[in-house]
This record gives sequence, structure tokens and C-alpha cells, in this order.
Amino acid sequence: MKNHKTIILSNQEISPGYYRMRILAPEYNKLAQPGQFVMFRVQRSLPPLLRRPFGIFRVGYAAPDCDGMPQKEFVELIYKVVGSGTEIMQDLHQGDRVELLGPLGRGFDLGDPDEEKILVGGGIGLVPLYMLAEKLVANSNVRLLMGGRTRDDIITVTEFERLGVGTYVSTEDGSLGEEGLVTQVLERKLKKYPNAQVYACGPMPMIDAVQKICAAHSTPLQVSLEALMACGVGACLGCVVKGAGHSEENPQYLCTCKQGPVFQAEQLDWNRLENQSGDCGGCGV
Amino acid sequence: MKNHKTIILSNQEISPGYYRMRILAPEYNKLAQPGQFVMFRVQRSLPPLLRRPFGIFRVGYAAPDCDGMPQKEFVELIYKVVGSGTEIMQDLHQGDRVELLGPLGRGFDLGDPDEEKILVGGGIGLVPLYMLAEKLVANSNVRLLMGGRTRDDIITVTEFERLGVGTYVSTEDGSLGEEGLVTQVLERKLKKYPNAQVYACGPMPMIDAVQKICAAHSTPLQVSLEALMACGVGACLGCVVKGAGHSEENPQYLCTCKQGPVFQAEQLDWNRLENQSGDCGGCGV
Amino acid sequence: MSELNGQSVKLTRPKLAVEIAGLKLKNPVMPASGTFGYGEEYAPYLDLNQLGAIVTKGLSLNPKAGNPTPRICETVSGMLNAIGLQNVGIEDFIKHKMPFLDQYNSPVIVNFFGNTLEEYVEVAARLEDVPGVAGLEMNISCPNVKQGGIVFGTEASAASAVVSQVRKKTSKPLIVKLTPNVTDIRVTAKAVEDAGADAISLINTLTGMAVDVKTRKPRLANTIGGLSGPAIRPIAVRLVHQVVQAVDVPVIGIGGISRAIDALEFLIVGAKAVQVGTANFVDPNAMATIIDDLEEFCQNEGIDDINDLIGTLDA
Amino acid sequence: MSELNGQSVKLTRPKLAVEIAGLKLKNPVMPASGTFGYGEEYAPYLDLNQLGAIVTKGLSLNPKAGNPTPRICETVSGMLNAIGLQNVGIEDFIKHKMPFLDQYNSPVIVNFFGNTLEEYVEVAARLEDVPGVAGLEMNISCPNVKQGGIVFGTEASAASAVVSQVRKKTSKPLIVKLTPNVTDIRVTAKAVEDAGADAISLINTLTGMAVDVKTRKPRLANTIGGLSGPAIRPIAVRLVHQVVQAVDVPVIGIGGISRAIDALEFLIVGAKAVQVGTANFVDPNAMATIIDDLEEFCQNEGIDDINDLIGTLDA
Ligand SMILES: Cc1cc2nc3c(=O)[nH]c(=O)nc-3n(C[C@H](O)[C@H](O)[C@H](O)COP(=O)(O)OP(=O)(O)OC[C@H]3O[C@@H](n4cnc5c(N)ncnc54)[C@H](O)[C@@H]3O)c2cc1C
Ligand SMILES: Cc1cc2nc3c(=O)[nH]c(=O)nc-3n(C[C@H](O)[C@H](O)[C@H](O)COP(=O)(O)OP(=O)(O)OC[C@H]3O[C@@H](n4cnc5c(N)ncnc54)[C@H](O)[C@@H]3O)c2cc1C
Ligand SMILES: Cc1cc2nc3c(=O)[nH]c(=O)nc-3n(C[C@H](O)[C@H](O)[C@H](O)COP(=O)(O)O)c2cc1C
Ligand SMILES: Cc1cc2nc3c(=O)[nH]c(=O)nc-3n(C[C@H](O)[C@H](O)[C@H](O)COP(=O)(O)O)c2cc1C
Ligand code: FES
Ligand code: FES
Repeated sequence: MKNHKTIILSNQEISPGYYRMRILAPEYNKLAQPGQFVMFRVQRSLPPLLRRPFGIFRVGYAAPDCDGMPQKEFVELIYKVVGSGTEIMQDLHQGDRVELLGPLGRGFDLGDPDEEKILVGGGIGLVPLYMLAEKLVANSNVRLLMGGRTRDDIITVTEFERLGVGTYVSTEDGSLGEEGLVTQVLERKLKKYPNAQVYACGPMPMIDAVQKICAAHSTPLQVSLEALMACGVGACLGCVVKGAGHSEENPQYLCTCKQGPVFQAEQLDWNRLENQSGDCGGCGV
Repeated sequence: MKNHKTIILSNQEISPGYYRMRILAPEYNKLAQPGQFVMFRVQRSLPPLLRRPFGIFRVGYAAPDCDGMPQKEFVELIYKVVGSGTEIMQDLHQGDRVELLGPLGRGFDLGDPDEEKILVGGGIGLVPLYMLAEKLVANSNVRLLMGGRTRDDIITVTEFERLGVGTYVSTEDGSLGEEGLVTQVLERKLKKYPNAQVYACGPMPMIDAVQKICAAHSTPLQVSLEALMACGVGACLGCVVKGAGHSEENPQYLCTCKQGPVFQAEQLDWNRLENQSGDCGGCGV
Repeated sequence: MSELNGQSVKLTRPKLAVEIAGLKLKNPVMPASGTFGYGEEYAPYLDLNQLGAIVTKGLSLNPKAGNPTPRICETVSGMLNAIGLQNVGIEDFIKHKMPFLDQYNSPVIVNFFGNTLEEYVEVAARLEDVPGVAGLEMNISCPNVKQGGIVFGTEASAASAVVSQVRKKTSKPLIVKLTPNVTDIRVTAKAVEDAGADAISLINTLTGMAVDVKTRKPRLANTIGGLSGPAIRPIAVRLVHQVVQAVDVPVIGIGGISRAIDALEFLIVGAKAVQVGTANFVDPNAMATIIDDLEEFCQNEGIDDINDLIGTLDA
Repeated sequence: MSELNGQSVKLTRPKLAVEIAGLKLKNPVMPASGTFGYGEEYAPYLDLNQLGAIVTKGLSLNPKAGNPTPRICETVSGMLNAIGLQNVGIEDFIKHKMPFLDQYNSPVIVNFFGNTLEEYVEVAARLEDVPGVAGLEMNISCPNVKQGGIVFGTEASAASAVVSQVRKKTSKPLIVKLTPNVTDIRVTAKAVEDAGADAISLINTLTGMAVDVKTRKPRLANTIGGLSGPAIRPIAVRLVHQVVQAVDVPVIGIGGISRAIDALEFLIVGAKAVQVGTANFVDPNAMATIIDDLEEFCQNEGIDDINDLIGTLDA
């Protein structure tokens, strides 16, 4: 956990509206856990005022600029352009100075090697699942069920395949893979592999549906949630979700940034998970 | 007078902290008068909120991008980096989109061809004098007395020389030309050329000193003033200066943007010319 | 509407016209007083006939000198001004400015103020028979003038007194413009409604100040000035929301509007129209763009009449 | 000072220490309540020993759930929050949070509030003998809780009553934090001074609101929230300026401070110290940078002791 004042190594559009940004990030290979995130700041620029949260897609080492120099540690983000902040991000270039607070939050529990691992990603929700898959493939069978509205929303699937992950793509308009929702595919897989653990990240309606399915199959589920965040470190209490034991008299709010973003399904109050940021539509400042 | 949504053709540092920006500006060759200015807006960026006023240095036509295309009309600004707005400007590139409101304000009166013309420029105050010189050289002897703190503040003097203007440089630290203030030089020239008209633009203390000298010699003087401006078109009344006839009972405020920025010395109340922007040090937002 | 390939396609453009206190506006967008001069300053950049209404700089009985300079200062996403209500006075306005404005078919709303109750009344009376004056906007809220409007706008009883006196002298639609610098704006809003205001506009600027840390001087010669611009929008939206719920007369929303989506916030909480201020300085075409974009928004959202959007906050 | 080549060269670093109501601060910079959690959240990023003081999240007698989500929303150069004063309650704080804070040598100021006068008094009494609590900051101004602090802070008599009751129960330095959402802040400031406040801090957030124009819903579940961040600084500087002139007790300036030059505006108008709020979210190192830059500013301006700068506005 550190605030790095650092620079961008590359920033490229990988699908219409989706970008991959590689940022110089010392120590991230040691520190970053699957499911963690960063708070990203476009330097010297205002608006946006607040940092924006982004999942860590991947960490790694890039070749040095010339022989004899140390390798460059990097973190990779993948982001979708949705509002004022990400609009500015898409115009950033190699060498631009930015700030990165992280790695933050609690990531995924790797679970039991014997289980089948089923990762469910919706659109940009795929991001935190890649590092998870990297770790899981060592000991388990890993399947990725990837859903999106249209083919443009299906990103980086081949990279999962290269890890040895079995991938199953579905799109709502049928423009890639199976036509329909990713949850249909999940239903089928759970029937086939009863001894599974599910890891899900995506839009709230998808997460909700995944939870219902997993609950029906008594399948353990971990979800990575999104929330509007100001601080990312547990200080502002802006990002809370209701915990399973929550009541007005005995409030139990969990910080998505600190106790999350990954939660075990049973930690949460599924009847009262309120509108999260996805539904708010961004602040349009 | 128009609000052009246009693009930058070039933006180069010409002396430490001083930049020359060339902007595509249809109709400016026809419309722009010596001494007029523009309100410049860095698009999509906030802060700065307000546009910034800049004198027109020059207008012209650039070679077309390829044969058969029409020539590109441009306006040239020269600006000094002093605060938040100009800091952003220095990072702009060819092709960046900007907005330009102008040409605005009342420019210089060209006066009588028989007079000697003495232009007095202090630092960036030189800017509006170039177009003036272009017009004046046709019919009159033109001399430019150019002052600055140090040699870096002496800009574009050779361009005046190329027009056939006699130039006299002085710097406070003696690093270029004569050591001392430009007003010393003015004293000498006025003794030598009693039938002169003086045109001055620069920091307020210089303008004040020039006014005293000209008054003592009964030499007609036109000054170009700066003021903090919000609108540039006479609507906000933010940029006013006190006119010669001003009194509390009978207020006579003149808009620097609309009745100026060029004033005949006798239009103004020289005892009560208040702190203008130069003294305010910028708003440091 | 017509059917094309089974899809309904709108052939009519959404209606943007609104009515405020008998004033028919072709759209809900007008300038905020003091940011649009006497109209003529912006005529080269904007067709004044496009506007829902034209609102003048604030006028007083006699010409007014205003404050010493510096009078303006940029702040983060906003600006401070202490113009001090400099204006040409009502007679000069009627003689030299009004004929220009009268050429346009957009209703002209004259903003005015007084240093005493009697002055308010006199100005209103003087405007009663001036051709082309469609309505009055009474500024009881300017924070810049030391003995000026401030007392009226921050005390319900004073506000009530001056509005009811002015009401007696004018038959024109009377809009009262409120100051945000109060503990509970609903109290002043109710007071001016009861005193006979036909409509309420808000907000005027918030009182603010900035300091040059090198010279240790206030950035405004007047020390204190009025804050306007995008920075204040959330405060303005809240106040308009509160006033709409407190009164029955129509409300005009003002404060930090630069874009159609800013204007829409005010309309959705219940303002019948909006005024655009500081944004005119940033972009002289701002109001024209806002009007176009409001139309496009309605089209995209399937709203045939902008009145169907006003006051539809889903809270 | 020593002479070197005829030029005087300072060998000593400028003194940044200030004293407020008996609290000795090594510099005038501390976090604003609610933006720094209970300190531990920022400990990985910032050495808490660098701070002039540590101010906790607002605490109440019992744990408090806070408001439904969404609770925050970015606005132009600012943010709205309606956290609703969620906190662990005073007992849990004393048991689990205070021992952590007690490790540091920066004085710990506990921010607290109550829903009733009695609750205020009880919390203050409970804190009286807690080791490590150097001072209290009493929030009489939070706009987020419907029956909460708001009534106290906007009425001088209510403010006076609650402060004088608390005063009786605490011997610790008592800072009272004011709301800006009033007509004349000097009135509340005088009232709490007379009631026994040792110092006054201001401003708390300004009440604001934002609307999602597509869904037509308020962006905050609570509809209304508190506006903070750079956007509000000019309003805060003005209010601090006014309060400094109205009272004799020391004043702590708050509102939109992100950089040393922002802090300097408050010090120059007369605040003895400042609190940094929203800027902590933007940059967890903000306060450390501000402290460094304040020192550098003093050095460059030839100010040996920051106290020589406080209240030197040249108006
Ligand atoms: C833990 C976490 C991980 C995330 N990982 C990714 C990722 O890997 N790739 C990606 O594209 N997006 C991710 N998001 C969502 C991303 O943060 C938002 O899309 C982004 O903040 C939108 O910023 P904007 O300025 O473009 O949009 P605006 O709508 O203009 O944002 C305005 C405000 O809303 C907040 N906000 C808006 N949408 C969201 C959201 N969905 N979640 C949280 N805050 C939001 C912003 O922080 C800001 O304060 C993640 C969110 C969280 C909480
Ligand atoms: C008619 C006119 C012509 C000018 N011509 C030139 C020119 O050719 N080249 C050049 O370098 N500068 C010129 N200036 C000054 C130039 O406008 C300022 O240097 C510039 O606005 C500073 O902006 P900033 O954001 O970098 O500084 P900041 O200090 O951050 O500016 C903050 C605010 O102060 C205003 N401001 C600051 N200084 C001035 C000033 N001296 N005059 C007017 N407004 C100011 C800005 O408009 C802005 O609102 C001219 C000013 C006027 C009025
Ligand atoms: C330079 C300036 C001058 C103003 N003059 C007046 C005025 O004469 N009368 C008045 O009622 N309001 C006046 N106002 C207030 C505006 O009409 C408006 O209420 C305020 O600026 C908020 O809107 P905005 O944020 O869109 O600018 C003035 C504002 C500015 C910035
Ligand atoms: C998320 C958040 C939570 C806050 N919680 C409290 C609180 O518990 N008690 C309090 O007195 N003020 C609280 N405040 C107000 C701040 O302490 C401060 O007064 C205000 O944010 C203005 O300062 P700023 O502009 O630097 O943020 C909170 C502010 C924010 C943004
Ligand atoms: S984002 Fe601030 S507590 Fe989670
Ligand atoms: S800048 Fe607005 S009147 Fe001159």
C-alpha cells in the first residue's frame, strides 16, 4: 500500500471503448493480490477531483529500455470509457505522469485445490479475474464464463485461454459466442460440476442473478463489488454495503474498499444490497 | 467579432517562458486592427474557467498543406507563462482544438503621418505594437524602445527591425542593450524628436512613467492597458478603469475591453488608475 | 408520430415553450442579470431572438459607479465579482438601451434594485409604462453593495415589505430574486410569495472572498464578493429544490449552469425556467447550445413537451 | 542568521508551531473530521507524527448506521456526501481506536455530536478521563442527519445552550465547529464563544444536491448532502474572515484546502490553524506536502515564525 507518483508505459484501445493501460509500479509484483484494486489519479488535472478505482488486471515485468538497466515492474489496468474521468484517461500517453494508490482492498480467497473453479465475468467485470486465474490454474481446473452485451464487450478472452482456462462466451445480442446471458451458462456448468467454487464480477444485476443460482446450488461464491468511492482506504465511509447481519438497530456496514471489494456471498445482505455505482450512471459533473 | 472554434497551427517557446502560438483564424486578416485582442479558451478544460485575454501580435496567411488548397489565415499570439491558464497553454500542440473570441476592443489610432512614431514596449507589452508598426512604417519614421528586466524579456525585436523600425533595447540588469529603464531612453528621444506621438504598452509602473514624461513634453500618448477580464465584450463590467471625468457623484468608468484596451492618455484619470491585474499577481486558483 | 417499419418515429420537434407568470417564453433559457450586459454586448455572437427571455443588468434609479477595481477574480471552477451594481440608471436605460432590446421578439425582463424601499418603488413605477418591458426582476439579494439590497433579502419582514410596496406600483409580472446567503430560504420565499411576487428566481451569488498570499491583500478591492459559476451548482440545485416545495408560484433556477444537463437538474427539481450567468463569459454561445441540447435531450428521452419533465424528480 | 558574502542567510528553519486553547501544535495543519477515519486508515501513507493534530471521525454515544447508499457524488471541483455520521460509537472508539492514536505524539482531538443536548453532554463527560484525548471538537453543524446537529448550529440560542452544558462537563480544550448554512455566522460564533468555547472551527459542509438527469433521481440516496472540496474555498475564507473579526477565541479554518497557498489564505485572514478534508481523498500525502510547502513559503518570504503571518490581511 503506497501512493506511487509514476508514469504511464502504454495506453491502448483494445476494443471499442475499452483501453489497457500499463503503468510503472514498483513492488506491485510482490504486493498485489488477485482481486485488489488501485485508486488512480490523473495528475495536475481537475476535474475529476476524486481518484477513480480500477481493478488490477495484471502485474509483470517489462523489458528494460536498454541492456544492463533493471526490468520495469508494471501494473496493467483495463478500463471502459464511461464518464469524465475515463474520458481524460483515454487521452493519456506514454510518459504522462499519474498517481496510483494501492494495491488496495481484500482480494479473492483461492479456496480448495480440489474444487472446480468457475469464474463469471460481465463486461469490464472480467478485469479482476485474470490474476485470479493465473493463480488458480496451478492447482485447479478453471473455467471462465464471460458475458457481455455485444462482441465489443468481450475482452482479453484469449489471454485467459493462454493460461489454460476453458472459456465460454455469451453475448446478449448473439454477436459472439452463445446468445443470451452468462447466467444461463452458469446454470449448466453448476449442474455439471457440483463441487465448484464461483468467483463473479460484473454489473449488479448479473451479480444478483449469480448469487441466486449459487445459493440454489449451495455453491460457495465470492463476488467482487463496485461502489462509488472517495478515499479507497476506509476513511470516508462512502462505499459501504450492508452486511448479512445488518439491521437499523444494529448497523453492519462493510466498506467495499477495505473489507471488499471481494466478499464471500454469505457476508452480504442480498435482500438489501442497494443501488451501487453501476446504477447511478456516473455523476456527470 | 466572432467566436471561432478552431485549431492551433503551432506553439513554440521563443525565449525562456515566452511562447508564440499560431492559430487558424478565418477573417482575421480583414478584421483585426492593431491593438486589438482576443479572448482565448482552452477547450474542454476547466480550470481555467474564464477565457484569457491576449493581444494580437500578427495576422497572416500560411502556406496551404498541399497545392491547390486555400491558404490558411492565422492569428499569432505571444504569451508569457505566468499562471494556471498560460501553464496549460504552453502544453498545447498543433491540431489541438481551442476557441477564440475576437478581434475585440478598440485599437490604436494611426495618427498623423508627419509625426515621428515612438513605440514603447515593456516585456510582453510589446505584443500589440507589432501590427501597429506594420501599419505605421508605410508613412512614418517608427522607433521602438523596448525594455525588459533581463535579456530573456526582450522578444521579437529583430522582427520589428525587418519592418524597418529603429530599435533601442534596454534591460534593467544590462544583460542586453542599454542598462536601465526604457523610460530613460524615451526622455532622450522626446528631446530629439519633439513632434512625436508615443504608443505604449507594458507593466503599469512603466505606463505611469511614460505618461508623466509625455505630459511633461506635451507629447500625445496612446496606451494599451491590461485589466482582469471575465467577458471581454463589455458585459461584466469587471475590467473598468476610471475616466478623466470620473467622480464619485458622476462616475465615469471605461471598459478596458470595449472602450479600450487602447486609450488616449487624456481619456484616463491618471491620479486614480487603480491596481490593475499586473499588480494583483494573478488569482492562483 | 408516424409508424415506419413498425418503429414509431417522431416527426414533431419537442416543445420547449414554458409560461411564467403570464410571460410566454419560447424556451426556458434566459441570461442571468449582470452577465449579459444590456443585451447589445452579446448580439454579435448570439441571435437574441433565440432566447426564452432577455434579462438586463440590474438597474437603479440613478446611475451607479460601482466598486473600485479589481472587481473580479477567478476561483476554482468559479469566479468572484464585486462589480457593485454599476449601471447607467433607469432613465438612460429607457432612452438608450431599451430601444435596442425592443427590436427582438424575446420578452425583456428588467432587473432592478434600490438602496431604499422608496427607490425600489420608484424604479418599478417608472418602468410601468415603458414599451417593451415584459416583466420585472427585483434583486433583493446582491451581496456587493454595503447598504444595498442585502438587508431586504436576508430578513423575511424586510423582503415582504419591499415586495408588497413594489407590487402596488406594478402590473407587470414581478419576479423576485432571492439571495442564497440565509439560514432557511423557504422563509424568504414564502414571505415574498405572500407579498405578491408572481415568480421567484434564485440563486444570486454566494458571498465569498479570496486572498493573494504574496501581497496579503484580498483579491477584490471590496474584500468580499459574490461567487458564481459551476462550483456553486450543487448549492443552487438544493435551494431551488427547497423553494419549489415551499411555494406555489413558478421558480426560475440559477447557479452554475453551463450545459443542458446542468439546466436539466434545475428543471427536474421543479424550476420552470433557468438563467445562465457566468457561462456566458466562458462561451458567448452557451445559451444557444443549451437550448439545442435541451431539445435533443427531450427528443432522445421521448419527451414531447418540456413541461412534462419539469418537477419530475424521483426522490 | 549569519552573514555570507554580505548577504544574510537564515540558518534556522521557520517556526511553524502554533497554540490553540492550550493545545500545542507543531504546525497548524490537521485533518478535518470524517475525512481521515480514525487515523489508522491513513497511517500507511503518512506519518501521523508529522501532523499538527489528529482529528477523528465524528463520534456519538451509540454506534450509528449512517445513511443508505449512494452516499457520495462528485460535483464540479467538489463532492457531496451524505454519510450520515456513521461511526462506531464512543465506547468502541475508546476501546479499539484510541490506543492506536495514543501511540503518536500529535495531540488527538475527538470530534463528537449528539442527537439531543443530553447526548452531547454524555459524550463529552465520557471523554473527560480518557488518556490521550487532548481536546474535543463539537460538531453542531452536520447537515446530513435529519434530527441531528443542524438545529443546534443554525440557532444561536440552541448553540449556546448545548455548548454551555458541554462546557460544564469537560475541562479539555473545547473547539466548536460551525455550520456555514446560516444568514450571519458571526451571531452563532459569538453565541458559542460566550457559552464557553475555547476555539471555533469552520466551515462544515454547505448543503447541496445533485440530480441524475437520466434517471431523474437525486444522486444521493439522502437527496441532500454536504458540499466540500476546492469549490467551496472562497465561501469558507469569507466566513473565517468574518468570524475572526467577531470573536476573541482562536479560529481553525476549514474548507477546500488542498495546497499550502490555500491554507495560507485562511492563516492570513486570521485562522490560527487549518483542517484539510476532501484533499486527503485526492492525495493521502496532501497534509505532509502542505506542511512542507508552508515551511518553504515562510522561508522564501522571510517569515521566521508562522504566527507573524497569521491575521496579517492587508484589507
Ligand atoms: C473496486 C472497483 C474496481 C473497478 N475496476 C474497474 C476496472 O477494472 N475497469 C473499469 O473500467 N472500471 C472499473 N471500476 C469502475 C470505475 O471505477 C468507474 O467506471 C470509473 O470510476 C468511472 O469514472 P468516470 O469519471 O469515467 O465516470 P463518472 O461517472 O464521471 O464518475 C463520477 C464519479 O463516480 C464514480 N464512479 C462512477 N462509476 C463508478 C463505478 N462503477 N464504481 C465506482 N465508482 C464509480 C467515480 O469514482 C467518480 O467519483 C471499478 C470500480 C470499483 C469500485
Ligand atoms: C487586453 C489584454 C491583452 C493582453 N495581451 C497579452 C499578451 O499579448 N501576452 C501575454 O502574455 N499576456 C497578455 N495579457 C495578460 C494575460 O491576459 C495574462 O497574463 C493571463 O490572463 C494570465 O493568465 P494565467 O491563467 O496564466 O494567470 P492567472 O494569474 O492564473 O490568471 C487568473 C485570472 O487572472 C486574469 N489575469 C491575470 N493576469 C492578467 C493580466 N495581466 N491581464 C488580464 N487578466 C489577467 C486571468 O484572465 C484570470 O482570470 C493581456 C491582458 C489584457 C487585458
Ligand atoms: C459579473 C456579475 C454581475 C452580476 N450582476 C448582477 C446584477 O446586476 N443583478 C442581479 O440580480 N444579479 C447579478 N449577478 C448574479 C447573476 O445574475 C447570477 O444570479 C449568479 O451569477 C449565479 O449564476 P451563475 O453561476 O450562472 O453565474 C451578477 C453576476 C456576475 C457574475
Ligand atoms: C466524507 C465526509 C465526512 C465528513 N464527516 C464529518 C464528521 O463526521 N464530523 C464533522 O464535524 N465534519 C465532517 N465532515 C466535514 C469536514 O470535516 C469538513 O468540515 C468539510 O469537508 C470541509 O472541508 P474540505 O472542503 O476540506 O473537505 C465530513 C466531510 C466529508 C467530505
Ligand atoms: S471509499 Fe472511502 S471508505 Fe471506502
Ligand atoms: S471584461 Fe467584461 S466588461 Fe470588460
